[in-house]
Amino acid sequence: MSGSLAYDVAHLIGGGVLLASFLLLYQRRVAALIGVLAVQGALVALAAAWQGVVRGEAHLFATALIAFAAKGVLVPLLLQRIVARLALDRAVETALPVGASLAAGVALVALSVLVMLPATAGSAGALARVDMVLALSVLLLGVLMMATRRTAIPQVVGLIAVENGLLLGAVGIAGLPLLLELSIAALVLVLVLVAGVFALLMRTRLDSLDVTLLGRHRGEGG
Amino acid sequence: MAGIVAQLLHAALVVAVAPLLLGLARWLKARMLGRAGPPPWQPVLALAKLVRKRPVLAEGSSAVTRVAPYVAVVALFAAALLVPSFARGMALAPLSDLLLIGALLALARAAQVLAGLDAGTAFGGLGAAREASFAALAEPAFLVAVLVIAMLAGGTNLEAASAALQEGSLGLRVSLALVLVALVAVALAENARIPVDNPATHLELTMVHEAMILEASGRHLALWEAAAALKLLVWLSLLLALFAPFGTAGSLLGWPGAALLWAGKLALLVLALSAFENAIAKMRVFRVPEFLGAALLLALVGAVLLFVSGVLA
Amino acid sequence: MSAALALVLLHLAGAAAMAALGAAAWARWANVALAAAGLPLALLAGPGAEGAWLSADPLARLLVPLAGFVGLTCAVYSAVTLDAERFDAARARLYHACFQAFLGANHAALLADNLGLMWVAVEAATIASVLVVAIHRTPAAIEAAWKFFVLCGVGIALALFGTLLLALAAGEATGAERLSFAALRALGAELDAGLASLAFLFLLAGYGTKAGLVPLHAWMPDAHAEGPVAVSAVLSGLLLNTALAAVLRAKAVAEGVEASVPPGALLAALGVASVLLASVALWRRRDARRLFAWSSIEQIGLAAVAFGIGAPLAGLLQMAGNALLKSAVFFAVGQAAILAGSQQIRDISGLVAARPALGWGLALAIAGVAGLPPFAVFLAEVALLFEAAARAPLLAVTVGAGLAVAGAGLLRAALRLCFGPARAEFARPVPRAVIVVLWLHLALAALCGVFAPDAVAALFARAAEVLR
Amino acid sequence: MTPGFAALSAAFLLLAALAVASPWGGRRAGLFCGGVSAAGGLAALAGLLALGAEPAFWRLGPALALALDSLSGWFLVAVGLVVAVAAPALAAEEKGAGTARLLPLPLFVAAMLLALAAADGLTLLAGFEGMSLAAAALILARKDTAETRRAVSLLLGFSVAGGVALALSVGLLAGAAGGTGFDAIRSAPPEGWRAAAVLALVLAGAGSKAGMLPFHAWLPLAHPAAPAPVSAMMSGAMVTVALAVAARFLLDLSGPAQPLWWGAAPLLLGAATAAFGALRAVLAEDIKALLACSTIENAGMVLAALGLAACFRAADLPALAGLALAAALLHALHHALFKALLFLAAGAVLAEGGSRLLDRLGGLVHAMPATAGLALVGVASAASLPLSAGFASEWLLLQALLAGPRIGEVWLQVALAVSLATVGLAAALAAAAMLRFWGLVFLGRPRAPRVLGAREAGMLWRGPMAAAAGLLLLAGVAPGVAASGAGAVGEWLGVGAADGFGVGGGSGVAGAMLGLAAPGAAYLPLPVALLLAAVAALLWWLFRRVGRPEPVRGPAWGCGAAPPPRWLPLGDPLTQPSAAGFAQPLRRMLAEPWLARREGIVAPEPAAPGAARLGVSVGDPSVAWLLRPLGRARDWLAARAEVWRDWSLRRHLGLVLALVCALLLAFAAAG
Repeated sequence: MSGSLAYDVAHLIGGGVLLASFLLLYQRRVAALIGVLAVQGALVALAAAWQGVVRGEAHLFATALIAFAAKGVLVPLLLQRIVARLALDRAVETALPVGASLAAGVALVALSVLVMLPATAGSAGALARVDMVLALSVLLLGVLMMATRRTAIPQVVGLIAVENGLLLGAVGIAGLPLLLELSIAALVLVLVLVAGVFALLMRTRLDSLDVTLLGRHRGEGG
Repeated sequence: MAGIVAQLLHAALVVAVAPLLLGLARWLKARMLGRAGPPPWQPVLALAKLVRKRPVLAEGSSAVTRVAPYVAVVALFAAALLVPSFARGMALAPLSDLLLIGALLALARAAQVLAGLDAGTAFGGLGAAREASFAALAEPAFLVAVLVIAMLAGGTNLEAASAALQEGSLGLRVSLALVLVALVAVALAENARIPVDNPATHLELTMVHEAMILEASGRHLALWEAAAALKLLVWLSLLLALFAPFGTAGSLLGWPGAALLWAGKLALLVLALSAFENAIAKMRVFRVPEFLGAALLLALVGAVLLFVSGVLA
Repeated sequence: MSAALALVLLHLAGAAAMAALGAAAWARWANVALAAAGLPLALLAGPGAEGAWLSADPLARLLVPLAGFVGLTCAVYSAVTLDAERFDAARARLYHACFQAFLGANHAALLADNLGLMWVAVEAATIASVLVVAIHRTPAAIEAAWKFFVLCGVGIALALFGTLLLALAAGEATGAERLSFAALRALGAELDAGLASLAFLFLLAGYGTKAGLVPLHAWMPDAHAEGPVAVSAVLSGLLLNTALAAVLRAKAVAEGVEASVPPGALLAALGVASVLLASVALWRRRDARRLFAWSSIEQIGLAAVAFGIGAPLAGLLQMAGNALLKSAVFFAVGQAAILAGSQQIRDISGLVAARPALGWGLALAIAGVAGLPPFAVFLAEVALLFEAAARAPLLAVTVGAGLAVAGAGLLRAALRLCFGPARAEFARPVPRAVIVVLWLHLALAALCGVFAPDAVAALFARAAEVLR
Repeated sequence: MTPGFAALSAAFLLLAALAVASPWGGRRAGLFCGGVSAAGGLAALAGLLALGAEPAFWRLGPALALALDSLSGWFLVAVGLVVAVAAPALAAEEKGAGTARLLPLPLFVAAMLLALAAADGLTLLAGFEGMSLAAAALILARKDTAETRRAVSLLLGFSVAGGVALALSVGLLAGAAGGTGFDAIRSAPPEGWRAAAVLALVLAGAGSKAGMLPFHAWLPLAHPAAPAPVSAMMSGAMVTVALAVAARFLLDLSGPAQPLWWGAAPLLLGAATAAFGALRAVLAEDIKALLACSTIENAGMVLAALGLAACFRAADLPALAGLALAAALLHALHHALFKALLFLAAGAVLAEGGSRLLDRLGGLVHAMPATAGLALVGVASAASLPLSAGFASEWLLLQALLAGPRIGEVWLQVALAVSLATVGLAAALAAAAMLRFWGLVFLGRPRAPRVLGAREAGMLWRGPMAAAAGLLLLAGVAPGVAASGAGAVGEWLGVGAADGFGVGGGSGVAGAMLGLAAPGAAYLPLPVALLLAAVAALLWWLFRRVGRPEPVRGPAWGCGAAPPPRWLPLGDPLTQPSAAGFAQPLRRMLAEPWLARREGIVAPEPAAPGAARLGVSVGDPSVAWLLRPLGRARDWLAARAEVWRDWSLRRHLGLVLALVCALLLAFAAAG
């Protein structure tokens, strides 16, 4: 493959993941939210696979497979089951209006470009630099999503989006020991399991997943 | 040797002059008001009578009532001995220190305050409280006055200060005048004279000095009266030693003349005191702080004038 | 197989065993046995072979034995007071498994030479402690655990990104050397300056959340107050020190390069913020364990300031002192809460009158945490004030003011908790083990403090060299 | 192993042994207190041996370093004597209680000795804060009531703040010197803003422990909360340690070349503290609070004397600097002794008379003549009556102040005149307070039936009091002895010239008669004593010749007061001089602006039969102007922190995001 094609495809997939993050911010309904998350997971797995193709490292394919299985399939299914079983309210309550959160997202991307490009000026090729910029953007967008959603499930989705950004970044760096990627994937699974447990508990105890309601139950009163 | 003789003569003179001063003051005040008044030596007669009478002690009183008068007289008599009168270089000259004299006065006052409290009567406590309060207000003025004198004479030894002031090398200074007024005010407060306290009255609510010796009788009362007389003598001779030291004899020959001059100066001072007391009424108790506060300010102004004039520079 | 690896594997195996047999009656003593077995290994853990993933550098040789000891005493305490927690079989298994998992992960994090492995270990320790905090399933416990999970999840993600950047900054070094702390320190100036200092920012934000530095501290007070007491002691004693150690390793690497944003200043800034906020927030606390959680925030803030202005000895003394004294305080407060049936300060008083050994132990521990001699925290705070006054007087005055306010607040709490007329509910006997453990901690804190023998002082000095 | 070090380490070992043995001491409180007293004696011996000797230096493990030089030697003598005198009395107070409760006592004494003999900043602070912690533990171990808890929280709060201030000042000094050891600090004295900051912090740190204005509010509450012998050690020894620390920083560590304001600040603050403390002592109604306020007054005087010594050294008048230093050292020693004596007397009165309030005592001289006599020796010293120890150090301080204007600066001369007036006012008020204390407690008629049951204090009270009184009489009549010791300290500090006016003990007439000399003045107590004895003999001879009829007893005259009614056998207390009554003139004259005086008549409702009551209250301005505003500011900040704490999880996540963005922006900006 010529260098430019590899770069273009990777750039395309990375752009796709970033777009998915923006879509996550845009969603109003929980089901759609989980769908977009699944797409983002798949795209990240694709990016890993493409990196494997470009650099010819076998373990990247294994990572792509695990990522796809975890983030593309398993996580959305678990979340769907949790949402269905606990009959949660369908709408996503936002603390910040959607327009404003999108604008904030753009600002965050600009910030990560402003920061990451000069920082990575000295090191490896254009591919790694683009990947790092995208990774940072997806990470910041994920945290923005957690900070602007009131209910538990969107916050967990935000957290998983952050993990996706990290995986995208990790995949971009050549020569990272496999252990790290495996652990990232594994820990995502554990995160979701734990989140599920919480959702179950909150549901049985508090009849709603509104995180702000939790505040009243904090120890030592309001 | 001459110093010891001069000291003994001074002691005899003090014993003789002290009671007469009070009598003279009372007699002069009476004469000025057109009354005959008791003769000047009346206090001597009173002391002689009281000394032989049997003292009556209050039931609750302790040994303090019996010991305090002796302590007061001893302290004041020692103070009187330390203040030079007619001769220089008396035996006790190295001991005569302004602060020590102030302390001996304080010792006498402490004895009197404790004696006042001993019987446990209301007026004893009242007098003691006022005496201690006035002393607290008079002390700062006295110390700043001592500061001015110490700066002019180079130390607080009364003999040296009196000699330095006698030579007049320092000339008439405004600071000394201010300090004189301040010390006069302190003297009036200490000796319970008219503006601060009325020595002749027995009106309970106004008296300070008398209230403390209310329970005293017999020889104890005699001692308290002697103490009051001695205190007046100490203050007057202190004022003379500092502000009118002229005529103090340097050598043996000049002693008789100097002694007479000293007695004359004392009489003049008592006359001034009597005139002043007749001219002014007693102050309310809670105006005394302003009176003594003014004395302190005058002394401070005197000190600041001295600093500014840089006599030491 | 090096002692370090054996230690970690022992605890992980223990966790697996506990997951199966945790509910047995003897499980609590097995837990103690495992922790006891770990202690000699912790003491023996030495520098690993070249390129080994687990090796104890001087910093770890100070913190691992400390963690081992505090872990052992926490195990003993939890064994003795387990009945008060009223766990059913499932929860007992979960509790013991997480306890052992936490110990293993914590030791792994301290001993890890590879920063990636350190990240995984810190993440595992977090997950273990989140599960234990939520074990009581009361609304307050759930809220605390949820906040703990979400905030630390974000923190861990930021730390991971920082680790990635560090790997990128290592450039052409291949394989495990990319993230080996020793190798990165050796590279020093050859690291890519921009990336390394950017990586430090993320590592500070990430591990700073775990260490409870203000403004990332929101989860800590509630997490401390809701789980079983052994968790609070473990959180204060072990997890905070491990997180701060991770930040210090990142700072050591970042200081190798000529960084655009000075790492020391950033760490000191967060430290000062922690000291000031904690010193004020202490005064309004009504719950005893939250009060001492805020005191932990203040102590870690002080350590951060010490490391920030370049006084590593003071910082290490602060960490050791806090670990020993704070866990002693939690043991005593936990026992008092069990007797009183509530954690509110107004329900606990007159301890000295009712149970003198427990009361005086708690009073001395709180006085030690407030910075009174002869304990290690006093030595640390005085050394910090000396260095700060010499280097940055304004900072010193601010930190001094925070210290005074916090000290006064803690001592007021000590007077309320420990003194006053005896109360009936404290008449019941206290297990002897709690008293022994409490006074053992006080003795050790004094041993690291004013009465430190030369060997202990040397240990601290060598550890400080690593962070110079 | 210099002899001084041997004695000091023996003292430390003995204290350590006592501390270790105390839990198993069983009922032997007497033996235990005796041991502590012996340790105090050893410390005093170590101090004596160190005076004038070559300073010696040792390390005690990696953390602590000790040094025994003349300055620490002098204060070791003072503290050692107080502990030696006060400790046995604690056995009387304990009356066979277990020694476990007394565990903090040896730690308290050891911490004080550590603070005095410290050779570096850390050891000083370990001792400085250690003694507060031990004192707090000692108070709470003995009596745990709301009042003692409040006193202890104030004590610990101020000591933590003071410790922080001292640590900062050592840090500032060490910054220039490159090490916190005192030898290193001495080589690099501070200048400019650093010197000003060090002075402010030292005055705040050591001053607050000594009760200096405006950090004195805790002292009249904390010292009375302890049992009397412990109060004696707190007021006598702990305050002396604070003054030693102040002297260490003011004169020793900061080097000779400090400017004039370096001494002027402690001088003015000390004088103001003295007057304020004496005024509060006059108004106090609880005997132990009265003595605590008197401690504030005397600490103020010592601080003023130290400031004056620094001023003279700055104006390079070494002889006068030696005079002022001698005044400070002597007054610190004499105050330690007479305060210990007075607190023991107060303890005996409390034990026998059953109350600490002046209005519930009175007439105790009949039941407790020995205690009254010994207390009178202490009162004489505290009121600085002639021939007393207090007067000797007072005389030196006044002579130093009188010699003050020899410094050329006019502003300082005016300040000296004002502080002379203030010190004079303080001395006179102290005399009034002490006479009020002794008069109302021992003289007059009992004001409460409980007092009738009083018996003479036990041997364990009178023994220590007699020892202290003996020392005071010795120091009063022969101050030259102590003055020569102070001269040795001056020589080591490079403050006084050995031969000059300096300290009279050495040279000329004063030396021969163990008196005190000053520029142009001398105080020779022995000849004055002989003079007074001669006059007394003369008077006694006069009255023997005249004949002294035996006095007869009768009802008190009191200007015709009626005999007391049957149901008030002791006479109506209202007709007795009362504590508030004695203080009323001064309260009205001086307390108006300073102490927020309030006097109000509480009249009953129209038909109610109750009597109208005169409500008199005096407030401490430092509480109103310093402690309350600080408390309000802290609560305001705490409220702000509470608002932040109650943020939802979402807002905290926003905060994390904001922090990360801020860091990134900073990174981008720094490029």
